[in-house]
Order: sequence, then C-alpha cells, then structure tokens
Amino acid sequence: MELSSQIKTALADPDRKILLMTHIVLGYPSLETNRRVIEQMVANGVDLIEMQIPFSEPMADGPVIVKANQEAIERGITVRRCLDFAREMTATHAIPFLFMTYYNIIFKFGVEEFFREAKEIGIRGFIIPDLPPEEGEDFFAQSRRYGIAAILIYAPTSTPERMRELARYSRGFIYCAARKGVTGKQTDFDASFNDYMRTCRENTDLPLAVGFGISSKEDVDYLTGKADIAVIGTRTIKLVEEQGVAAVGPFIAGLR
Amino acid sequence: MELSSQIKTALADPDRKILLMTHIVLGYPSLETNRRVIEQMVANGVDLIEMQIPFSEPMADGPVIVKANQEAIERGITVRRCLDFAREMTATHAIPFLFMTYYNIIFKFGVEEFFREAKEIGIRGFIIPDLPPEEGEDFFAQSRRYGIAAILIYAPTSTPERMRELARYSRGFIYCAARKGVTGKQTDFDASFNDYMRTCRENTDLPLAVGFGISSKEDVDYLTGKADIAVIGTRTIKLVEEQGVAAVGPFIAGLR
Amino acid sequence: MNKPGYYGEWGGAFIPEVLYQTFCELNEAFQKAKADPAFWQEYLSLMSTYSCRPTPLTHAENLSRHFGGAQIFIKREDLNHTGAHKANNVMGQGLLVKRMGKTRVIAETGAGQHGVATATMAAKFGFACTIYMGEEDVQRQRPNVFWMEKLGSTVVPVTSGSKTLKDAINEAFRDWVTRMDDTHYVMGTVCGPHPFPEMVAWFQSIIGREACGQIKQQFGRQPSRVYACVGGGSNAMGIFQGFLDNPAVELVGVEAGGKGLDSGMHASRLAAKDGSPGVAQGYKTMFLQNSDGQMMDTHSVAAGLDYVGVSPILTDLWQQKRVRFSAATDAEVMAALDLTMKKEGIIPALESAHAFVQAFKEAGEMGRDEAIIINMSGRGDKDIFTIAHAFNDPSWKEFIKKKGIEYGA
Amino acid sequence: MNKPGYYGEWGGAFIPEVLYQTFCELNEAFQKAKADPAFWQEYLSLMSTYSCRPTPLTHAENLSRHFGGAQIFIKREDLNHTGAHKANNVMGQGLLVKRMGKTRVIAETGAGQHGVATATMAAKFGFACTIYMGEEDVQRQRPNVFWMEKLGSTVVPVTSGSKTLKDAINEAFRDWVTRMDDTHYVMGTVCGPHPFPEMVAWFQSIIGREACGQIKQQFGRQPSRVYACVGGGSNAMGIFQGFLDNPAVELVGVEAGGKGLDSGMHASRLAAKDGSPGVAQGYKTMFLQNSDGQMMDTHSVAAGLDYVGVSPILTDLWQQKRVRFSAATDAEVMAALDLTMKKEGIIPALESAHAFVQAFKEAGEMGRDEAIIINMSGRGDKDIFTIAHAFNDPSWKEFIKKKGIEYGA
Ligand SMILES: Cc1ncc(COP(=O)(O)O)c(C=O)c1O
Ligand SMILES: Cc1ncc(COP(=O)(O)O)c(C=O)c1O
Repeated sequence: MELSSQIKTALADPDRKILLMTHIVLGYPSLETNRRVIEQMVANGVDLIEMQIPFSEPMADGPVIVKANQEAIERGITVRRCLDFAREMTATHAIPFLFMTYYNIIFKFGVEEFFREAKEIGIRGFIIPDLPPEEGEDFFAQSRRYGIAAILIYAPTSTPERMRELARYSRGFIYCAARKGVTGKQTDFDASFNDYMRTCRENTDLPLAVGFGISSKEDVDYLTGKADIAVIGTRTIKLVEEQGVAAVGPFIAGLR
Repeated sequence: MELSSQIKTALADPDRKILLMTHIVLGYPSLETNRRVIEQMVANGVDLIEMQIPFSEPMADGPVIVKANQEAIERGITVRRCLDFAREMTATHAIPFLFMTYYNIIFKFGVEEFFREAKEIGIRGFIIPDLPPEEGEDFFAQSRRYGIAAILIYAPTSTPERMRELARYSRGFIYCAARKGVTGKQTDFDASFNDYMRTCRENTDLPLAVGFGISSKEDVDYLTGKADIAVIGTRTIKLVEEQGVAAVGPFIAGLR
Repeated sequence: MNKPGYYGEWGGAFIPEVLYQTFCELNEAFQKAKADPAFWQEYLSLMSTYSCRPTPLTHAENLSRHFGGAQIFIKREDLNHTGAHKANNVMGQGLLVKRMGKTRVIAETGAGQHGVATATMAAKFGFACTIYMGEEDVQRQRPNVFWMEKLGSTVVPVTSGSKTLKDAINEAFRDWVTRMDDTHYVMGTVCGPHPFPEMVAWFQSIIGREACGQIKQQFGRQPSRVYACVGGGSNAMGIFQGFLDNPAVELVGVEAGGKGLDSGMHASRLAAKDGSPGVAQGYKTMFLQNSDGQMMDTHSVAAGLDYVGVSPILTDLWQQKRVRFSAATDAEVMAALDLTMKKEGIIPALESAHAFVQAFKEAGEMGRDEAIIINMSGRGDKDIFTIAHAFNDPSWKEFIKKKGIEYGA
Repeated sequence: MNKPGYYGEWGGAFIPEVLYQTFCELNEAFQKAKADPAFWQEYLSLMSTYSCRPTPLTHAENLSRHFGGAQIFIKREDLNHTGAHKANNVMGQGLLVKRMGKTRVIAETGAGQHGVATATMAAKFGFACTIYMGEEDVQRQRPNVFWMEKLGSTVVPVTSGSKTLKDAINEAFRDWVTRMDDTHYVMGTVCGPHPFPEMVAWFQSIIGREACGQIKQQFGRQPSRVYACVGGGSNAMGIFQGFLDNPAVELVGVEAGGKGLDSGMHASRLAAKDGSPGVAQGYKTMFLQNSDGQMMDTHSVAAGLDYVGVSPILTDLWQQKRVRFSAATDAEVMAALDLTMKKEGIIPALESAHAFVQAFKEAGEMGRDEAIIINMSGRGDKDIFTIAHAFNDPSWKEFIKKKGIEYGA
C-alpha cells in the first residue's frame, strides 16, 4: 500500500486519532541501543520510525541531535552499517521505517544506488531537510521510480503557493516544522500555530506530521485533530541519555 | 691670569710636558666622595678639573657617565648644591676648576645669573657639548663679559674652516674629542688621529685638550707632544666604583 | 543553459524549507541592486570614504630582483579598513541589508577577519550582530575576538564538529533558520547557497576591476599570471574577475597544503587528489570528505583557509582549466612570509602568504618583461600569536609568560 | 627676521660639534629636495603605490548624530601602510636617505609605530636599521617590537632615564654621533634639531593638503575646527598645515592628560601649567622639567604621547594663539575609544583617541551646519595589550594566562 493510504487507513481506527512517529539517530549511542529502543517503541504503539543516518554537517538540527550525529560518527557508524541495520529492522518490525538524512549522504552513495538498496530493504520514505524540490530533480525521479516517498517539509514561513508547490513533489505525508529554528527546542502551541496548521491543511491532501519540540502527552493531545502524525525527536534521545533504554516504553505508552 | 695663558705657563715647566684634566660628576656617588676624589687628584698633580653638573638628558655621554648623571639626580643633587660645592672646591684648591654641563641647566638657571655666580665662585671655564656657537649668542656674550672661558669642542668631523670658526668663539683651550661617538669608549690612536691633531693644531692658537677614552699612562705618553692637556673622564669614575676612592691617587700619580 | 545559481554542475541552493522565502527576498533584493547602477556607485563611494579604495598595486622591486624573473606586483587588500579584502564583501552586504530593512546580522568566521569586518559593518550601520566562530579558531585568533566584542558584537564559540569554519557556518545557519525575519546572514566567502557565491563575487570584483586598470597603468600591459590564496575563494574570485575574459592571463589559486598533500593534514580541495563532489553547507562543490560523505578534518596554519569546501565558481573554472590550482605547505608559507617582510617591508596574512609561495616558485622562471600580480588578501598583524609561535620567538614567549603571570598563571 | 630653524623663539639646532657637518649636509640635501618638484612627485607616487594615499576622510554620521552638533569627519591616517601617519614621514626621509647615499638608518620610537614604519622603510629601501626604544615602551608595545625584528631591524631597549621616548631619542643621538658617515637618524616627529621639525612637517603636510580638498568636496566648505593629538606633534602639524592660512579654522591640539593635569602624572607641555621653556634633545621648546631644568617623568596610557617636549612649531603657534591646546585623561580616552568603536566601527590608536575626546566635548555645542575634522593618526590594533588590560577583559586575560602557561609560566 502507498504510504499515505496506509497512514489514512491507520487513522481510520477510532482508537488512533493521531499517529506517533519517533526519531532515532543510528549508531547513537550504539546500534545495539537503537535496536532495543526501537523494540520498545514498536511494542508501545509507535506507528512510524524515522532513522537518521548521521552526517557530519547536520545544519538543520539542534544541539542534542548534532551531538548524537557527531558521536555516532566518531564511534564508527557508516552508511553501510546503517543500511544493514535498517534491513534488520524492517525484517523484524511491521511498521513503516523511513530514512532521515542530509542530501550528501545519498549523493555520495549514488542517488539511484541508494534508492535501489532502500527499496530492497523496504524503506518507505526519505526525509531530506536540505533538499528543496528545485535541487532534487534526480532524487524525485528516483523516488517515483522506486516508489519510496519523498517527504517534504512545510515551514511556518512557507506561503500557500509554496505549500502547493511542495505538495506536488511530496509523497506519503508532509512534515510540518512546528516552528522556525532547529530541532530540539520547545514549541509554543498558540493561535498562530493553529493558523499555520490550518494553512498546511488547506494546501495539501497528504497527511500532516508535526515535529520540532514535541515531548509530552499534552503536546500530543493538543495536536490531535489538527495533525495526523506527532513526531517525537529529541525527547527520546535525551530520555535514553538520562534514564536509559527502559524508560522509552513507558514514555511512549504514556503519550497517547 | 687668563686661562689659556695660565695653561701655557704651566706647560713651560720642563717637567710638565702635558697637563692632566680630570672629570667629576657632581653628586655621584655623593658630594663627600667627590670631595675626597678631588683632594687626591689635586694632591697627585692634576692640573685642571671639570665638574659636571648632572643633567637628565646627557646626550653626548656614554653609559658610565649617563648612569652617574642619573643616579646623582636620583640621590638628590641640585644645581644649588653643585654651586655651593664648587665654591668650597675653588676655595680649597688652587688649580682651575671648570663646569661641564648641558645647556638647559644654564638656560633654566638664567644665563647671566649663572655666569655671575660662577664668576663669584671662581669657576674658570664652561664646557657645554650641546651649545654650538650658532645657538649661544647670549652665552658667549656673557662669557666674554664675565671673563669665564667658553671652551669649544673640535671633532674629527670638523673641517679646517669649521675649526677656525669655533676657535673664534673659544677661550682657554679647545677640547678635542679624540673620536666620533660618546664618552667612555676606548680610542684608537692611529695615523688618522695624528692627522686630526695636526689639523686641530693648525687651526687654533689655543692649547689643545684631548678627551674621550684616555685611561692609561700609555695614552698620556702618546698624547704628549701632540696635545697640551690629557682629559681623564670615565676611567676615574669606574675606578672609584670598582676600587674605591683610595685608588684614585696612585692612578693619577702613575699617569705621567 | 544552466540553472540559475549553477556554475557548470556546481553551486545551487540546498537550503531548508524554512529559508525558502528568505532566499526569494534576498535574490530579489540582490538582483535589483545589481541591476541598479546607483547601488554600485553608493558602494564605491562607501568604500572610498570608509575604507581605502582603490587599494594600491605595489611593485615589489626587491622581490622581483631577488628572483630575477617576472616583475612582481602586489595588490594591497591589506590596506582595507579592518585589514583584509573581507571588508569589500561585508560593506556591500551591509548596504543590501539596509535596503532590505533588516536590523540584525550574523556571520561565521574562521580567521576572524570576516568576523571583525562584519562587526565593523554592523557598528557602522547600527545593526545588532552575532558572530559564530569555531572554538579552535577562537583560540588561534584571539585578538580578532577581542575586537569583535569591543565593536559591540557577540562572539559565539562553536564547539560542534571540528570546531572550525565549517562548523561556524552550520551554526550560523541554525541561527538564521530561527530568526530570518530581522536577520541577514552575511556569508563571508563565495560559497554557500545561491545567491551568495554570485553576490560575494560581485562585491569582491572591485579588486580585479582596480587591479586590471592599475597594472595597465603601471606596467603598460596585462600580467602573465595572477596568484591568489583560496579558502572559500572570495579574494581569488575578486581579483580573477578582472582578468577572466583575457585568456592570456593565467589564473592561479593556491590552497592550504598544511603539512603536505600526502599527509592528509591539509585543506586542498582541488590541488590535492583528496577532494570529491559533494553537497553541504547549502551548495554543491568539491569537498574534502570520506567515502561516506562525512566531511574530514582539515589543517592549515592559516585559519582562513582551513575549510572543507570551495567556491562552486572556482570549481567550475578549475574544471574548465581556466584556473590552475596549487598548494603551499605551512613551512613554505612561513618562509615566504619571512622573505616578504625582510625584502619589501610588507607583512602578509598567513592566508595571503600562500599566494606568495606559489608566485615565488614561478617568478624566477619567467621573463623580466613579464608581470605577475599577487593578491595580498590581508595583513599579518592579526596573526601575531601564530607567527611569533611559529618563528619560536624567545622574547615574545618571555613577554607572554610575564603577562600570563601578571594575570595569575 | 628669524634665525633659520627658529619658529618665534623656539627651535634651533643644539647639536654636538661632531654632527655639525652631518647637519650641513642634511640641510643641503633637504633644501634641495624641497625645492625640487620632482622629489615631491616621487614622494606622492611612492605613497600612493606603497601606502594607501590619499587616505580617506570618513563622515562619522553616527557620532555626529549622537552628539547632535557639528558634522564629524575623521581623517583616516590609520589606513596608511603600517597603520599610522608615521609612514608619511618615514617614507619621505627614506627617499632623502637614498639621495644622500647613506646605507643605514636609526630611529627612536615610543608607541613603536615610528619604529615599525622605519623598519618597514628600511626593508623597502634595503637599509640596515637599528631602532631605539625605551624599555618601558618595549613592554607596552611588544607586538610592534616583534614586527620590527621580523622586518629585519635591531631593536635596542633603552634602560637609561625614564626608559621612554625621550631616552630613546638620546640613545639614537649617541648612535648617530658614532656613525654619522653611513647613517641617517630618522627622527619620528616634528621635534629635534633643525631641519627635522621643518622636514617632518613638510612630509606630514600631505595629510592637511588632502584633508583640505576632501572636506571641501564632501562637505562643501572648510571645517570650523580641526583636532589632533600632540605627542611630538607630527600628525597635528601634518593636518594643521592644510588649514593654517585660513584663520576661520580653529586648530586644536590635544595632549596627554594622563591621570589629570593636577596629578603631576601627565604629558601636557602646553595645556597644563607645568611646562616651561628649555633646551634639550637638540631644540628649544616648552618642556616638562623641574626648576633645575631636569626633565620630569611623564605619564600617558598612550606611549606615543608620553614625551617631555613638543614641536617648536606648535609651541610658536600656541604662543601666537593660532593653535588652542587641551588635554585628555587616560580615562576619557578609554571612553572615547569605546564609543568610537561601537558607533563607527573604527578603532583609533590610544594616541589618536585623545583628539576624539576633545572633539566629542565640543561637537554637541556646535551647529549642525558646521563640520569638524578629527585626525585619526593611527589604528588601535597595536594597543591590544594595553586596551584589553584597561578594559579588564576577562577572556583576554584567560587567553594570555593559558598562552603564558604554554610558554612555561
Ligand atoms: C586575509 C584572508 N585571506 C584569505 C582568506 C580566505 O578566504 P577567501 O578564500 O574567501 O578569500 C581569509 C579568510 O578569513 C582571510 O582572512
Ligand atoms: C598613532 C600615533 N599617533 C600619534 C603619535 C604622536 O606623535 P605625533 O605627535 O608626532 O603625531 C604617535 C607616536 O608614536 C602615534 O603612534
């Protein structure tokens, strides 16, 4: 099933008014920890997981994820090991897995080669924060060819025209950055946020994921009805750092 | 008697083929030491003594005399105390005493006042290394008026014309700087020095004193017949510093 | 035809969506300014009354005689206000910021020259200013940090990544994506997403325009070769533009050879074999990266050349063989610096000294009737801590030791 | 009529006999050069290709607005090669030395700017060079000492007297009387025995000639007042000469007020009551001396103003009431420096900041349709150790401490 249809189907379940997507930095602190964290996430009801392939220049990320990228690389993570690990995850868990990374990782690997292998692994979508449609001709062509969703990002600075333009390229869902800035900081959910979400909704038929600064049940509750997917990023990385892997399950369970 | 006649008379003595002039920095290391040094100098046959009134900017002096000037000032020497001390010396000893200093000391005191008091004290001449005849109109007028010899300096760079010009202003004797440079360094007595002395002699009728770097009996012997006065400057200052006052008498006695 | 913002296959604008609108506005404002002759006039007048433009072209007679070949001319960007060519770019962007009505500027800096220039421009135009600087560069270029702060700017040491220029650029982008409404990011070199390469090259073209006229006037005709150091490439692009359309003038870019091209400790993206195409910091060019696309640590005694990427415009000109690239090692740089000081009384910045190295290697083999120009991108004063250290100067060390003790060491 | 070399009752040439011939030759060479239009042309061409002349006149719009009175213009001698007006004098004397066929130069230096400028000129002209510098100034201006040495000069710390500028001058004379045949003494300011005041004033007049034309062009007419700091007085004489014959332009010299004119710790020969006529260092002027004629210790945060004497030409103009004198204290200087950096992005040398102090005191009370010019004699980079210390900058101290420990403190 196409990712967007799959998401819409899932949302049709009256117990699932909003889906949860979590974020993992591969190799941080280790693939073994990633494995156990993912296990708990899936067991506790996460609907999608985006796995970030570390890059040395994570321009759009905040300090927690920047540090995670850097340490993962220092500890020896490679693109090869990320792909192998992903293959294992998709084989183990039934939920959709996505890759999040910066364009250079894919460019350097070879765009087509990367799509071919991702397809084989069963990856469902790509989130590439530094690849606007204007620069991604080859990328978007391969995305369509291999049927892997290229998930584009809406920002609070995007105009309606721009949103419609982005929607033309996006597949699966739209990732709405909840606010300006990088990942990891708290977002104020206020009237202007509601206007923003309304504009997002008006300018695409795709499901909407909302990320940047979502960290609690209150946040998720607030988003319910406005967005289709709540994205938990930095919060679980910090949780593992501070309280260990075992804290992840109860945290996820308590979100919805 | 005019200073130059007095010098010529002294030189007429067959035992005195050359006169000795010594140099004292007033107040260095103390007036009391100056007093005892002068006593020994006179007792051992020094013919003239130039007493330097310290100045903070002794531009034409070398390191030993510079330091002596500076320390004398730091220890509280004043122009007043120099004058009083000079009065005591001229009263105590029969030889001619001269003042050596820089022009500012006299200028600041008042040129006429300075001459008046020097006359009263019985000072016989002034040596002012930074006062060329061009700048000393007032000074040379007072010098003639008070009958205190203005002793000018010949340098190895002086042309015969310049020497004759200087001789017009000079009284008492001419102070021939034995070489270029400042006081205190050894002078090479070589052929060019002899030429220089000959030129000096040809361009004045005044007696010739030679200073800068004269420190031994050999030097004095060498000068005998060429010059009329050998000037011992830095050497006795160092002697007192290194061996104390008592060394001065034997040193002077051994020079001639 | 090329996509806008591309030079051959290089360049582009790989920017996060949140900046899309900002870049639209920036492109529009810049293209309008570029098309408006009054803007360039305003720029020239600012540069001639606030900085010292035109900067002189100095005939280095002693060095020319020393090498016995080409007549060596030095384009004196060191005489700009703040001591480097960086002023050209920064003052130009300042005028643009004023036009756009923004009130705050941010910048990355490596050697600190671009930071000082931006802080200066911000003071002059009354903008708030934050400068991002790799922590390692904060150490290497402390005097510049002090001046930026005294000029009223906030300097933020960047502790991520290799703690040098590339990380400062990332951090500046992270600031920008948070505050694009009132803030302009004053990119310091001909890199980054379109329109920065075009914009910085345009402002820096003032160097080449002047040099082209000056050499004609002083030497009677065009030079055989023009040398410039290449960090991001802005001073090189600046002077090269005066000669690009004359194929008889050979253009030579000199990169940081660090401890040698085989040592892995250098910053030669084009002269060494270690560079490969990549996309980072918002643009596509040749980067020093590993096979996974992770950027490598670079090394140079000159903080301003210590960078993984290089101008997409230069990469294109290199690919077209219009610009020849070479590298100078740290050791060669110190020797060239020493010679230049002693022979000409001129103190190049460590960055600039790279260009001198290559010119010195070639001058002797050229004819005395030929001329070459070295672009002296900046003055070496800022490098006193590095240079005194490199020369192992005992009285400098003694002085610093005493001062250190005075401050409680 | 006046004696040659006299300005009213001031000036003259109180030199040891051994230098008489040297001065004859110098006078002759100088007068010949001065009468030869080709010499001035050669000088202009050197200054425009080796240094950055004409230096700009900058309209300080922010400061003007801040004080709400006169339009403040800044003459940018800081943009000269080596960072101060000292270059003008030194390059001029360099040309003269070449004409005289001498092969070695010596100089005194206080702030170190004249030393660096002379070392630079010596490198450029291929002369041997020895610089005398008071030991206290060697400490205060270490970076400049480092550069002089790297430029190939020998720096001799002078330990006699107060170990500052005046003692360096004495020591330079002691060198000169030893080696006048091959050596020229490059006096750094408009002081010393004739012809130095005339010569230095002549070379520095380039500042005023430019400024006079520039203000007319930029402001439409002449300024109401012109401010310059006065150490020896060379930068002041330089700019004043552009306006001396226009009695409508008030000329203001600013001396070092140090810790206050009543503190005894200053270097104000004319603005304070402490100065009196004297003869030292080869010329007659107003000196800071005691009643015996011994020169006093002076004090200023700015090494270049820390001097007991002052130009005989300025003393004459002061006596004639053509130049008004005031003083700026160390504390006022730091405040003016801070304001100028933050408002205009310009970093004056500590010396130059004295002129800014007085201009700032007066600008607000003048009309907006009036203009004033401040002569910015040099840039503040050289003063980083003093300025960072005076501002008590904690991260600078931390940096120096760490470096000190690295060097074994
Ligand atoms: C003096 C100087 N030259 C050169 C550079 C390198 O930059 P670019 O290659 O953009 O000219 C720098 C960068 O800081 C610099 O300060
Ligand atoms: C920057 C600067 N300004 C002013 C002076 C004072 O000298 P003058 O009064 O001769 O201009 C100096 C002396 O070193 C200096 O370096």
